[in-house]
Amino acid sequence: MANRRNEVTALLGGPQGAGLETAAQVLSTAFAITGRYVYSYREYYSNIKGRHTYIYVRISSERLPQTAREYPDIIAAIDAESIFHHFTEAREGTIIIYDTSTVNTKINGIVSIEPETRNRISSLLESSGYEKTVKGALQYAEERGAKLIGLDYKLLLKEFAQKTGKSTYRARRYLNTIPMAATGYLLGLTPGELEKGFRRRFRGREQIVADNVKLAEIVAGYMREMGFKPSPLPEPTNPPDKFLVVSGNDIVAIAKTIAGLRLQTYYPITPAADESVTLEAHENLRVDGEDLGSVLVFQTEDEIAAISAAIGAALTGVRSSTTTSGPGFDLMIEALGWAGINEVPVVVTYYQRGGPSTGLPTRGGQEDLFNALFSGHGLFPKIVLASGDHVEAYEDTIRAFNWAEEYQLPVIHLLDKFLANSIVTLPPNLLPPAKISRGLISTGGRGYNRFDKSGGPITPRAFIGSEETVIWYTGDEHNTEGHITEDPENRIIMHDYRMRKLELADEQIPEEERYRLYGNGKDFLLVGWGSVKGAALEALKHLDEEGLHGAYLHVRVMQPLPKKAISKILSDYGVDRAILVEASVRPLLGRLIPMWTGFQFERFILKWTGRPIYPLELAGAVSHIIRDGSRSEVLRYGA
Amino acid sequence: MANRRNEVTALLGGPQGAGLETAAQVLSTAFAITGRYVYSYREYYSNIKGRHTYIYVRISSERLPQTAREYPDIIAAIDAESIFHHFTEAREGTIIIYDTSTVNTKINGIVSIEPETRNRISSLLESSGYEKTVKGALQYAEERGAKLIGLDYKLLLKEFAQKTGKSTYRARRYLNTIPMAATGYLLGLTPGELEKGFRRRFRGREQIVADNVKLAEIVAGYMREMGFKPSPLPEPTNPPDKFLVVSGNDIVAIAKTIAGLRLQTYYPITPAADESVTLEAHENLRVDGEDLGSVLVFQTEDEIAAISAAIGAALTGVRSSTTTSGPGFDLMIEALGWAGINEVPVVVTYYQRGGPSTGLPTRGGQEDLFNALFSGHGLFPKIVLASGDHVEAYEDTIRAFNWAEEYQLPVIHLLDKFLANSIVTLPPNLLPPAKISRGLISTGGRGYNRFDKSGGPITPRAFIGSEETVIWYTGDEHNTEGHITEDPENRIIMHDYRMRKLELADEQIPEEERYRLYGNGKDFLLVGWGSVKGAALEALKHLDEEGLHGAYLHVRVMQPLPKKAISKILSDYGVDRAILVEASVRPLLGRLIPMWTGFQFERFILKWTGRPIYPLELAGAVSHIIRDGSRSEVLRYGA
Amino acid sequence: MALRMDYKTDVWVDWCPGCGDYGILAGIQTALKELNLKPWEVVVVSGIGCSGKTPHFIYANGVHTLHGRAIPFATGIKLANPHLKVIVSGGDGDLLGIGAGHLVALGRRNLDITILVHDNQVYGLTKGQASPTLPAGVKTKSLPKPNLQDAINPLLLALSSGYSFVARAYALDIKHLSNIIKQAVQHRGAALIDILQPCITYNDVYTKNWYAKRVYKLEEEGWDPVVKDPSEREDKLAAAVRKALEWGERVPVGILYWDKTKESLEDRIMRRIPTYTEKPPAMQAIEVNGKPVVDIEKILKIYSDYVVEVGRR
Amino acid sequence: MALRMDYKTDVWVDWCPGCGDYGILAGIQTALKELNLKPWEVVVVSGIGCSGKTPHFIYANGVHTLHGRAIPFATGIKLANPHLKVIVSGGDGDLLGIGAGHLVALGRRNLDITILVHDNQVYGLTKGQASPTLPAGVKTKSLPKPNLQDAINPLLLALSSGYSFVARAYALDIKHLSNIIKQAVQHRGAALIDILQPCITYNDVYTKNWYAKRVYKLEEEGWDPVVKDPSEREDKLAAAVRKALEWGERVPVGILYWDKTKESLEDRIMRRIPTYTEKPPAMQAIEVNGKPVVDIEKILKIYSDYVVEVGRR
Ligand SMILES: Cc1ncc(C[n+]2csc(CCOP(=O)(O)OP(=O)(O)O)c2C)c(N)n1
Ligand SMILES: Cc1ncc(C[n+]2csc(CCOP(=O)(O)OP(=O)(O)O)c2C)c(N)n1
Ligand code: SF4
Ligand code: SF4
Ligand SMILES: [Mg+2]
Ligand SMILES: [Mg+2]
Repeated sequence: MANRRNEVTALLGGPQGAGLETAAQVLSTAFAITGRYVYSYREYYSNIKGRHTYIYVRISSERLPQTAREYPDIIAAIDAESIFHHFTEAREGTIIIYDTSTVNTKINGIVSIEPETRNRISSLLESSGYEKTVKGALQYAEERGAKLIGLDYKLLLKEFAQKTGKSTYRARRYLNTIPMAATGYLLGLTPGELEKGFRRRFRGREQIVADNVKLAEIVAGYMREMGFKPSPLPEPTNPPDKFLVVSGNDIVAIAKTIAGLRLQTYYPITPAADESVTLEAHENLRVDGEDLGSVLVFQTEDEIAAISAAIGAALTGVRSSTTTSGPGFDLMIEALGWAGINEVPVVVTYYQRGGPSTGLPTRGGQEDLFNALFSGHGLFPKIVLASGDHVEAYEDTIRAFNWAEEYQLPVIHLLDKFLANSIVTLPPNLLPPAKISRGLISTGGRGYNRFDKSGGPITPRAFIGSEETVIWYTGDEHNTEGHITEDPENRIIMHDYRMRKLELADEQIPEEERYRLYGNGKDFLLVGWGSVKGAALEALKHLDEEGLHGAYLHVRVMQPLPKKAISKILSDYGVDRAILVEASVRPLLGRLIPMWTGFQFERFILKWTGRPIYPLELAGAVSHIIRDGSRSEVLRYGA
Repeated sequence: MANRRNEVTALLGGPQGAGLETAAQVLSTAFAITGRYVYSYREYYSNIKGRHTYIYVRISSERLPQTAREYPDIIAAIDAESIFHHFTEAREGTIIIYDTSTVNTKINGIVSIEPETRNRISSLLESSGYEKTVKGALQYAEERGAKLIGLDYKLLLKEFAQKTGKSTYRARRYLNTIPMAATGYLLGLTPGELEKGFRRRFRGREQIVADNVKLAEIVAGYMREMGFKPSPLPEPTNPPDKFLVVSGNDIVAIAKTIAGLRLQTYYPITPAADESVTLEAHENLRVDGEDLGSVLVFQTEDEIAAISAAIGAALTGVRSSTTTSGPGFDLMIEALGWAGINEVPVVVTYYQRGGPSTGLPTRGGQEDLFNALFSGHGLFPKIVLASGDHVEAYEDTIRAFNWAEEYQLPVIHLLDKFLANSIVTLPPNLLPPAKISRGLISTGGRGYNRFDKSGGPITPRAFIGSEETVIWYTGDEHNTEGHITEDPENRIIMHDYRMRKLELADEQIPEEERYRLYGNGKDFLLVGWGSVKGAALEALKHLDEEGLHGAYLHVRVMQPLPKKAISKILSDYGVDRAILVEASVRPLLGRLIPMWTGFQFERFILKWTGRPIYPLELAGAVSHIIRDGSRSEVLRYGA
Repeated sequence: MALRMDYKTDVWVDWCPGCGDYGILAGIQTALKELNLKPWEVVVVSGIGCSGKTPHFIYANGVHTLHGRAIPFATGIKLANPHLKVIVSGGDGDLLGIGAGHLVALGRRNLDITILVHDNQVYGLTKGQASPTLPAGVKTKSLPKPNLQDAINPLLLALSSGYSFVARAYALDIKHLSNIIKQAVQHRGAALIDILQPCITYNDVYTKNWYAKRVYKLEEEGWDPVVKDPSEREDKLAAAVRKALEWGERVPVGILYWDKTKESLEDRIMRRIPTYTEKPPAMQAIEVNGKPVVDIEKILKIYSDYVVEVGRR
Repeated sequence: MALRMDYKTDVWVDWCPGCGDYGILAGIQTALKELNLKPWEVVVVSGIGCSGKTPHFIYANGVHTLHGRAIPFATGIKLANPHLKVIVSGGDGDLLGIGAGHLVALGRRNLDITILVHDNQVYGLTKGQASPTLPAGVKTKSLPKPNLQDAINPLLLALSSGYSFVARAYALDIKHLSNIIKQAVQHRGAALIDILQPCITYNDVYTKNWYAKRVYKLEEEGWDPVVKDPSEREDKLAAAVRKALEWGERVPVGILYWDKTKESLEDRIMRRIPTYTEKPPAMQAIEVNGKPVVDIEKILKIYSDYVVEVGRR
């Protein structure tokens, strides 16, 4: 097994509903307790039970990985189907942990695999001359350098059942522990460390902990007997004293609480809903007996109601937001225009998933950029920003609320499924201290006019409910008091002043806070946004080692776009070396940039399978473009 | 009165609900019957009764005017408020017809005028040294060359009441006839001609016709007595034998019927609903006893239902569409994505109005271009086209249905309030013969797969309900049968092939059918779309006369944009001579073009008061830019 | 502008002369006055339509929202600041057509908001198309052909959705109407008043004359709508349903159903967030000199279940 | 694929083992089979959710639409081709939450569509949040805290919206269920069946056990739901409302209300467009060799009111 640079990636695979997430959590926690950093990412079908799911768990002794990585070092399969989905990911040295009782399972006998996938894999096995069984797949991998570790899961469970006095039926529930424990063993986790992981996951349920530990010990004993030696990760250099273990959804929930969000509305949707669930579970903000307030999380009847209620709430002065993904956002568009014309600070957290329509609802993508930027009839200002990792998501959440209030407009915070479903062990000190800026606020009073523009585009904002203050709002064009007027000269000012707020933001927010340039190699420039970041940064390093020295331009604020800086950087590299990278079937950032700068990209790396862009495939594509003169590359890694 | 070039423009103004539309219709019809061409355009508040409305009626002996024109030759006011709204539009020779019994009416006494408007007009009168009364306003105009024709409307009505034996209360209902009849008199309409107008408007209600004619005679007699001489328009040169008198809404309804639309869904909204009302009124397609079918018009509970039902209907093979404006379109976005991924031909007729949000719901604008182009999560192909006048609206409606079926995708047909509410007398021979092309159609049968892509991106389409054919559709990514699949390789093909249909359209539809270049002067190039057309073409002529020779690039298909041609033309003119003209607070076509061509505009003429761009103000702005070096101009004509 | 306790604004009321909306406006203003509510404690929320303009004519906070969305906007306002009195004033198209889903949702939540339905059987502001309360076969003067679709009964819908206060009133009987509004506003829970509102311009079927002959007051016939004990609920509800079906020669107005025993949403929230009404979302301090009240150190405690201590369990 | 008259497809049914949806699927398939409908004459329309996948498992036309929008899609299909049998199969969140407005609208229209509500009290596919049929205070295992919002009663809502066929069934009694589906599909008008559907994964409150003890059949107790004459409508409706309120120790299933006298929307359309069913929108020829059937010459006749002849009146 190749422990590349103090780190390792294990893939755990199995059917949905069989405890794979739990297994990954336990493994991650156990490593975190030992001071290792973990980045885990899950792929799953839009299904509750039975379809295939898998998790890449990437563990490092050195630093927090910035992304998941392809070509796992260990593939640990709960079931036969997992082998079929992943055997092609094995390389020289990859360890495959599998259930020996499944070796004769035919791919055609697996009903839960989709016909397209089945046919594809069958053809591959057939054309490469292997049986269309687990055995065939394993041979394929073995002949390409994989090391196979077969365990008889049934037998192990039987032993477990006997030792714990369980029925075989009940014992089967612990199936997920087997490949996970085997992985832990190989990576040098001690039984005590693993126990800590279980204990944390099953807080207070000591029997379950004990059972799991027992099974893990059986597995470890078995592996030891079979002669497999653990190859532990190096000891962590300088580990933090604690980790915040958070998904992308979780870090946003936390950042919102810090930012002062006190009312969140939502309608369930993947991959956004978990953020609200996290917030709700921590709704009472009590610390050491002190009451710091509460966050009201409210499930509405649909997304139209979610955004409308969030806007209504914002009128009373509370920091409010709603969270959704594409289909829900589509339904929010009309109300966002209302927030725009009424200058309401409201934050929409928008997790992109695979579209169009229901599309690939549990997969990812970056195709919603223009929807966030340009949807809505009539022009109104909004700020759109996008985060590339957990720390950015944290910072951007707080920026979103501040900008919403400073410029009195809706802010769309773009994230995606890749980030939402990545769980990291975050040392809290990576999170910079938060500042809250509420913009111009007025206590109102008699004679207060909500849309008085005599002082410029931004009117100090009073809240509905302020003493002696009466405020009107309307979605119609309005006068300074907020009453309808169709007067053309009033229109000229009001409509223009609203748009000027965005131009003001463009002047006031330094461009450097809206993008970041990583690296300074001159051979190529990758241009991307959001979740492209992790893969791009890692690809830079790989390419560096291969002698190709590049840089990565990471765009974080899409509106107002830091166009001067982007324009400058792009003209430094030119059309032949600037490569647009996006998880999209057709470039979007690649159209946005010319819109504002005139720079037309001619080199593209795109991926739209719904799976994340991985670092090595990205590095490979860059090298094709720069070394082999390819103009555009389509990525496709990932089951 | 300056009968410029065989034509004249009369402005009729009065309170909503007082019969102004009827008056304009009668006048227009009367002129049409005499073989004159009429273009009339109405402005009105979002109000049912009481607020000010006005209509420009532009009459020509020569040819159909392409737009309304500012600086009317006659201003005919029903009430005092009309004078306040329009006295500044008078120029040397403008005739103002007003009610002498209102001269002492103070602007402050008029409750229906909005405070912003009142203050603005008051200030103007005050600072120019006039009374803030009708009299003051009239003096203002008179001193600038206007000719005043005061009639005592009360007295006229009294005489009318006496002659017809009506109560004064009932007689007041005919008030609207007075300024109209006076206008007709001045323009040389004979009582017989006017009577024909009345008779057509009040089909079968002979008493009303007779009463109106009586009142018109009284008015004419009075004017004659006062010494006003008619100044008739020249006889028409070569008039057609009939006119189709249609608004923008009507011509679309007619074109849809020809195109084969047989099911239209809608939810009422200004300025779209009238199209459905027109269709519904002609739902039974019976001609000379022959039944040619029917058009079912169905009012849904909201716009989400409207688009969903239209899509559902399209699956059965009917040509279906829905019609809306901005707020309704916002609600349709999610379902459009469904149509996109399911390759459903459906047409959305989208009438832009003043936004954002409810905005200026009865006014116009061109700010919804990006909403039509880019809204919706996840990428899917759609064709977006926009019409600039009635003939284009007719052609584009038919093209929309053809393209929808040929490329199996949603087509958005953009129009706007300006066109919707312009009524023209259209010689039917201006409408080119229609061709219907339904694209690839299959009769289905056993083994039919709706998304079989083996023959390329476009699969022959069978309809739900076809014998022995079973079809599945889903908003999820799907396989050839229309069943859900998340397989990454299937995704690569399906998602790409959908987008390729748009690229195919770009290859197959000649660019020349997607734009038009008018004129060939090299001094400047106006670039615009939609309702900019009429004003631009007329401005070209004015400027020509002033020695500035330009051209107008009219973009008709915004997606796929005819980018090669546009790029070429723009580079011919260069940034200093290419001027982007748009009814928008910030340029949109002006951002779309750089997105695809890299050409960045530096000269802009924009208008966002909700009123149309008028030819003379446009010509003035062009001259400022080209002669005086101005970079951007904001237009503001129109009450 | 000085604060005005007559609840009138300077905005010109641009409804058609004779429109029933004038009665509704007066009804609201009278109720607010008699309840002695401060203008800044009240929020009138509307959708789009003739009815949608109402807030501009009332001197109290006014939020004129989107077509069909008055209820969700109002929901956000009320949830954020439960001390505000929130009244929704909307059209029948608005609340029962495009907004019907929200209307149903509010009922089942029983959040303390009062809904006033301007029931004129037409889409007024878009020129008189049939609204969801116009029965099939009826042809108002604004329709080219008789109505194709059938009517919804707002009272039945409210009763079945869980509203704890359901009434009908007549726009032109301002005293009776304002009285019902007062009681609805004081009621803690979701209240709906279906207000019969003649549209003089487009609806020549359900006119003042039509109503004048038919409307009678429930209370004058001894109707007792009040649920005083949960055990009475079913009976009272079933009786109210029957009453709601009455429409023709006689049209009842008054309070049809009034459940004083049902828990409101606010009550339920308090069970989970004990400080909710004392410190509602809108009234919490979130920062001190730009520093968050809840900083990362506090988060580590609130989110202790997300913290893994290295070397420990 | 050959045409299959068992209404089964090759698609793997990926619901959780033990899910009540299996019963509903079998119920639909059985009903179609017994009604002897051709697969191409039937369209099963769904929204999004576990329930939303149903059409893929049925060998008949299937349209898996958007969350909450199955009814409007179905409406378009049915209006365009009234010869199709259209069945909507949707989740409780789908039809009663986000889609409640459409559900109400269909009722008042009485268009001939059958609605099957997969009533599992949760949002299955998004991992068990409360759906609009989960009562307040109930905590399923998928909820972190007891439900804040109260439940809607689907039967009450259907009754008050104008459905002419309203029933409840139990997913696991396939024979009884399929029988009701058959009658609903044959009924000409809007039909709704609320199907109690245990969600084995997220709902540990309303389980098979819970239902097994409580469910009883209306018809076994002599319930007569049928309105045979319009004069019976009010009584039958009021009785049905009372019955719909029954929930607790006893849970009735069966047909609650069946109005055979009410005009369907199709009937009303025929009054205006006499050729509607004979030549519905989907079955009209619109062109001959690329030439429109209705060309501009014909338009000038159909739209004669828009034509002005020069020199004439
Ligand atoms: C999303 C959307 N669709 C349509 C409209 C157009 N619209 C404006 S008012 C109105 C109907 C008003 O009818 P109703 O709610 O009954 O109010 P009324 O005017 O009768 O008081 C409609 C459909 C809109 N503003 N927004
Ligand atoms: C507009 C929109 N919002 C949210 C979702 C996410 N979503 C998918 S399934 C579902 C709920 C399903 O619940 P239900 O309708 O009760 O069906 P069940 O899964 O219980 O059968 C939701 C909210 C979506 N697909 N579209
Ligand atoms: S149209 Fe009807 S509802 Fe609207 S203001 Fe006029 S009378 Fe009132
Ligand atoms: S989650 Fe519930 S409803 Fe969905 S398939 Fe599983 S058991 Fe059925
Ligand atoms: Mg109404
Ligand atoms: Mg459900």
